[in-house]
Amino acid sequence: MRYERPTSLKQASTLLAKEKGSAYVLAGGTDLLVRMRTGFIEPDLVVDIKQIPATREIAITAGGFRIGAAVTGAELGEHAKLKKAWPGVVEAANLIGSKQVQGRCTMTGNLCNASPAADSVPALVAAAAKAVIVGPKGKRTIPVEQVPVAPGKTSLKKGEIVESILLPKRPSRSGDAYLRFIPRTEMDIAVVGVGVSVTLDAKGICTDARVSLGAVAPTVLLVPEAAKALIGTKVDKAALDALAKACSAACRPIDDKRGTREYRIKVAGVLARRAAQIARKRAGGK
Amino acid sequence: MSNIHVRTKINGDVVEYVCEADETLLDVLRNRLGLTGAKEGCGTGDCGACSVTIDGRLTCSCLVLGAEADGSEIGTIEGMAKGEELHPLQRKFLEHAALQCGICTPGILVAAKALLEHNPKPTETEVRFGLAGNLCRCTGYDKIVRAVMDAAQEMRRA
Amino acid sequence: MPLDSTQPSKRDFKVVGTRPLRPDGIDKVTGRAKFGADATAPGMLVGRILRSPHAHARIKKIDTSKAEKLAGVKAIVTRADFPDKTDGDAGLYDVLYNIMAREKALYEGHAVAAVAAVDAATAREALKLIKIDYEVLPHVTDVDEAMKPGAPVLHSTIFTDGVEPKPKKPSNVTRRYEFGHGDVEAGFKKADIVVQRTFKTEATHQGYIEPHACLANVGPDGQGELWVCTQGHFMVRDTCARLLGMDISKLRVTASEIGGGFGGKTTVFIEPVALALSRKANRPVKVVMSRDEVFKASGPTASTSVDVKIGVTKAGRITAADATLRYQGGAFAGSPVEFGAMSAFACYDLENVRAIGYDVVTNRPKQAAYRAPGAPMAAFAVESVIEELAHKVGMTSIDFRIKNAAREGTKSSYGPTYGPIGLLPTLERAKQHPHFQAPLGPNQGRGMACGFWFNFGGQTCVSLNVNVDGTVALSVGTPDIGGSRASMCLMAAEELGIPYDKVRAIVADTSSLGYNDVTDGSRTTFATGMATILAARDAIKKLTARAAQIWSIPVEAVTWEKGYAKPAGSNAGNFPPLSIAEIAAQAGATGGPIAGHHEYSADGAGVSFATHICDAEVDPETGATKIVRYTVLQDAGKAVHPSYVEGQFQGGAVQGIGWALNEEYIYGKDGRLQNAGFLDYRIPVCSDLPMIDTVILEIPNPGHPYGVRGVGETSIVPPLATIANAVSAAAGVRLTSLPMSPPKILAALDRKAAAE
Amino acid sequence: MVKVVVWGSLKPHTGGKAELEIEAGNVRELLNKLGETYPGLKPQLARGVSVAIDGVIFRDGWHEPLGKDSEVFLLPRMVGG
Repeated sequence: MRYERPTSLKQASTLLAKEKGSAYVLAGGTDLLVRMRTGFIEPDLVVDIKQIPATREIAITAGGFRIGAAVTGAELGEHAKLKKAWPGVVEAANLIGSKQVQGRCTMTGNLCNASPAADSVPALVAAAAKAVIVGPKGKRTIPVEQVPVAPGKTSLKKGEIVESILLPKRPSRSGDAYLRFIPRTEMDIAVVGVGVSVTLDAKGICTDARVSLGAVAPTVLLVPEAAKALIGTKVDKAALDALAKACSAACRPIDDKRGTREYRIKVAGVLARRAAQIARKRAGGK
Repeated sequence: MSNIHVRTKINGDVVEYVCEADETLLDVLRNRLGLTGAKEGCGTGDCGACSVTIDGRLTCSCLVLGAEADGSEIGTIEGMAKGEELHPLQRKFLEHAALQCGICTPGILVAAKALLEHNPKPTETEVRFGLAGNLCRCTGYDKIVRAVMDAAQEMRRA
Repeated sequence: MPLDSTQPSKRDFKVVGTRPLRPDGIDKVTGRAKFGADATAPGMLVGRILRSPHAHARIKKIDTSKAEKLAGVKAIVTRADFPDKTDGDAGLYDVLYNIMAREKALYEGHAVAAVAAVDAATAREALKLIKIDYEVLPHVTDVDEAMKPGAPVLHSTIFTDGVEPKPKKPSNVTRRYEFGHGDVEAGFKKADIVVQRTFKTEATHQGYIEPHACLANVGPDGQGELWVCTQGHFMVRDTCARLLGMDISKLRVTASEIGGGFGGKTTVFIEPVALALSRKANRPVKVVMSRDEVFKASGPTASTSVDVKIGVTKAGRITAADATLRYQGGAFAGSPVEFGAMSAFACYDLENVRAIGYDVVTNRPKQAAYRAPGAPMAAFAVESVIEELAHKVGMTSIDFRIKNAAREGTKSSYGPTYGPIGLLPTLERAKQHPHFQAPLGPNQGRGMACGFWFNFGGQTCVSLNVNVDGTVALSVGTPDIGGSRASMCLMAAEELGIPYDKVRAIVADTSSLGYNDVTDGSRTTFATGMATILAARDAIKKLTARAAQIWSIPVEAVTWEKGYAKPAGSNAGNFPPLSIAEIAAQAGATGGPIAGHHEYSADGAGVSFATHICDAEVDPETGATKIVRYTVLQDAGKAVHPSYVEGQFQGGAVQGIGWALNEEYIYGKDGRLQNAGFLDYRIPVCSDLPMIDTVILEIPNPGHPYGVRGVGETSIVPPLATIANAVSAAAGVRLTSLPMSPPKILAALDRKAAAE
Repeated sequence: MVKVVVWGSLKPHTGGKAELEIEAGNVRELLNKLGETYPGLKPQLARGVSVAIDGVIFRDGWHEPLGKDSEVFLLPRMVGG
């Protein structure tokens, strides 16, 4: 295996593009090293992108926030403005692994690992986040939900790297939340994850919403029907019931070591209801 | 396989080593540098026995490549006591009998130190969540939590 | 064995019962303590083991030729390197078969070959070059499935023992056990209420944080050294020497610091393999298991299926109790079902009782002991039914248990009549405990259960050397898992009348001390402790004789009091008392070094009881359980170092919490373990738990000079049932299958709602 | 003569009896006589047994005396974790 530590995205992209064997991007490494250790992958090249300045910063832009690919969970949690604007996203990112893992892991890594159970991804999807991708053919920006295409597979082409994640600017009276279910209180992979983002009007009526589910299908799902259940309502009991129903209906889960099909379908609705209530409260609703 | 030359500071001392590209920092510490205080309980970041700090951030050294540490400052359990003087956490762990077999102890001490640096006055719940990445199978954590809270109190008074 | 019958209860202790710092403490908080994987040797090779990917397969051919040619490979061993030297010892043959597969691989992870190479990468590469020709066979991993006619049979040599007539066809049931007395059928006829249920528990792992590790060094002269993390280095020595055809005296085994065992390090796995590799390579070889290997190829506990039927009168007296227990212990005979059957009803005073046990083999790793082996699963089933009966007769959980509790004079369910035992005191103390009066919140339920364990003594040898400055070096042969060196120092200091810090205890290697049984069976503080006390008494005898020499008076004229030799009376002479240091300073002139020894087979450990109380909260929408409060009450006989006694209570309870709620071996249809890591084998983390309250009762054990009783194991017996009772109370539906994972609880809640 | 009780599933080897009368003064004599009188018990005796005398379980100890009125039980060899 070769280890490279380029200082620009262009160098990184070129290294990845030229490698004839298997090449991987290393940011936090909390997934990559586990996969190497368990023999799941045997890389020929690992490109560490942490020396590339753009990957290390959280920038506040006219459009919102730009979060570099190598920004760690711990750094996200320490960024007061980001936390205030997107508490659900930061919470979700901070749920990944332990304090030890938080010191290294990144949202971009979480996204590119393409696990359907990734904690930060439903929150990012609900937040309408976009991924900025740099590659041999230049830059492109796509919605985050288009990055993972199947468990462990992304839409990135050879030589492409996610440089950063963009979170839009928040309209007033907006709130987001992410909840997951795990059997223990920490250290588990989500059995079900739900991200909800809402915007309310002055009367507390939901004018915009996005709802996303994790661990209930091969990829993280954006559930427009669930959002529809909220829009135009005060996110009251009837709306929450409809939301829960829409979420459960959208699930296409499997039975596995972490949970049963029935369980995931049921709990997706329960968590959606709870997450929506938190999001509503954060948006200033009652 | 080409070896990589790495220059770091470990517990304040300049340390240079050569490692393989796919070698973890944990393996470097244990097998190349003789710093066996960090333990491998799982190798996958699930047990915290290999906890160290890198540039002040708590991390599992099994999830970091040795090569990545170039230019970093690493803190391990071996650097926790200052000469003869134990860190208050080390002392309190002994006083409270917060260890039985002791395999998880170095990792827990490193994690607890990082926790208290971040939050000098943690509640029981904060201690519990702060140490959730460190598995202990002997104690049921009761005496560990007591020791950390007691050390925090002593450190605040100091 | 004969013991000075000091009245333990009346004894006034000076240092025993205090809480000094442990002697190995500094090493353990500074990272200096050397555990299994922390040792190195000059010229050391890395050993790696190739394991079967199949749950059950005939090994037709092993081709190592390519691997042998790889540069850096120094030795390869397979079954051919382990000829059968077990001489008809069936148990030892199973160990041999388990450490290296022979004609068949019997479980996923079964060792099939091993390599020693110059580094880990080369060893890994070499494993890939070993070609094994497998004929995959049908497999079975579930205990009930394995008992069915037509199930894949693992061994053509197993014909169920203990049934009449002896079966003519081989099966997976190795043995049937039966315990009990009275007439259960007649007893059930007298019952007003009968509850009968079936329970299942999944296999769990001891989950010690330190993977198995050893460093072997064997030369062509047949002499060898082994550094190893184990609960019993003498056991490792004797077993390895027999398997490899070595003289026991030529193999010196040193116990490293041990990073947890809980029973899982009471046998050998990698050790004979490392020795064989080292012998073949003529180089030191270190073998360290990965966590994945620990789960797949060490010794988890049994999974079980248990039927329980208990009848009571309206007045709340049990009339009959019956249980059938089926335990699978992996690919070889020896699940702990007999101890499950013996202990199942041991807490109760029963006229009519029967427990039948079946030991079953399946395509899983060979089980090893886990803290009170076999008892927690039986207690889960029995105490769940007991709780249900208490409610049915309209009594409180605790009063029902008190009414039916075993006491002195009760004929135990496994046979013998109890002497003085501590069950009622734990129950009565529990009844008074504020935990029982505390109000419960919404969705919370309270449960309790009792537990029993045998404990034992075992072969023990201790050496106590008095140094010239009067300090004491104590050599014991039982590895220290949870602070036992501190306890030994306390007992030696107590007996000799010197301060605790004047005694230093070490765990001596196998060439420095006589044989010691493994640190297991809650025996160390009891048996090694008693040997320490008796070795100290032996030293005192010699110190007294030396004092007599110094004073030139007869030995009979010297007495020993609180650390000093004194003239027995005014007739003996008027000499100022001599301290140990003063006597030791003259050792050379008065006959040479002064030492005390004791070697014996310790018995009289005394059975142990505990009562646990738990409050659990169940989220009715997700089935998630939170342990809100937990209290352990247990008899320790005499707590030598109370902090470490509390630690045993707390640790056992929390392992039980894991077992009850989340821990389980999950097998796929392919017979492969799906969760061989700490990510999905979910042991409790710090944030899952409340503080664990403890109450130490001290009802002296007449079999120990200080009244000590083993405490290590009993604490894991009640939790499964305690938590099941709490969760069932919170959920309003009886849970009968462990772990009570959220999907199981939610499904039970749904079934309840559908029924209502 | 001492009365010794064996556990239920050993009965096939003792002619269906759970309670046996054996002439033995100590544990060693008891185990030897049991093996001689009931050869079917030999494999179990070889695997290891414990003997409970008046409520106290002995895992080792040939020399442990057995009184005429002693309550004696044969039990599986104790193990622990």
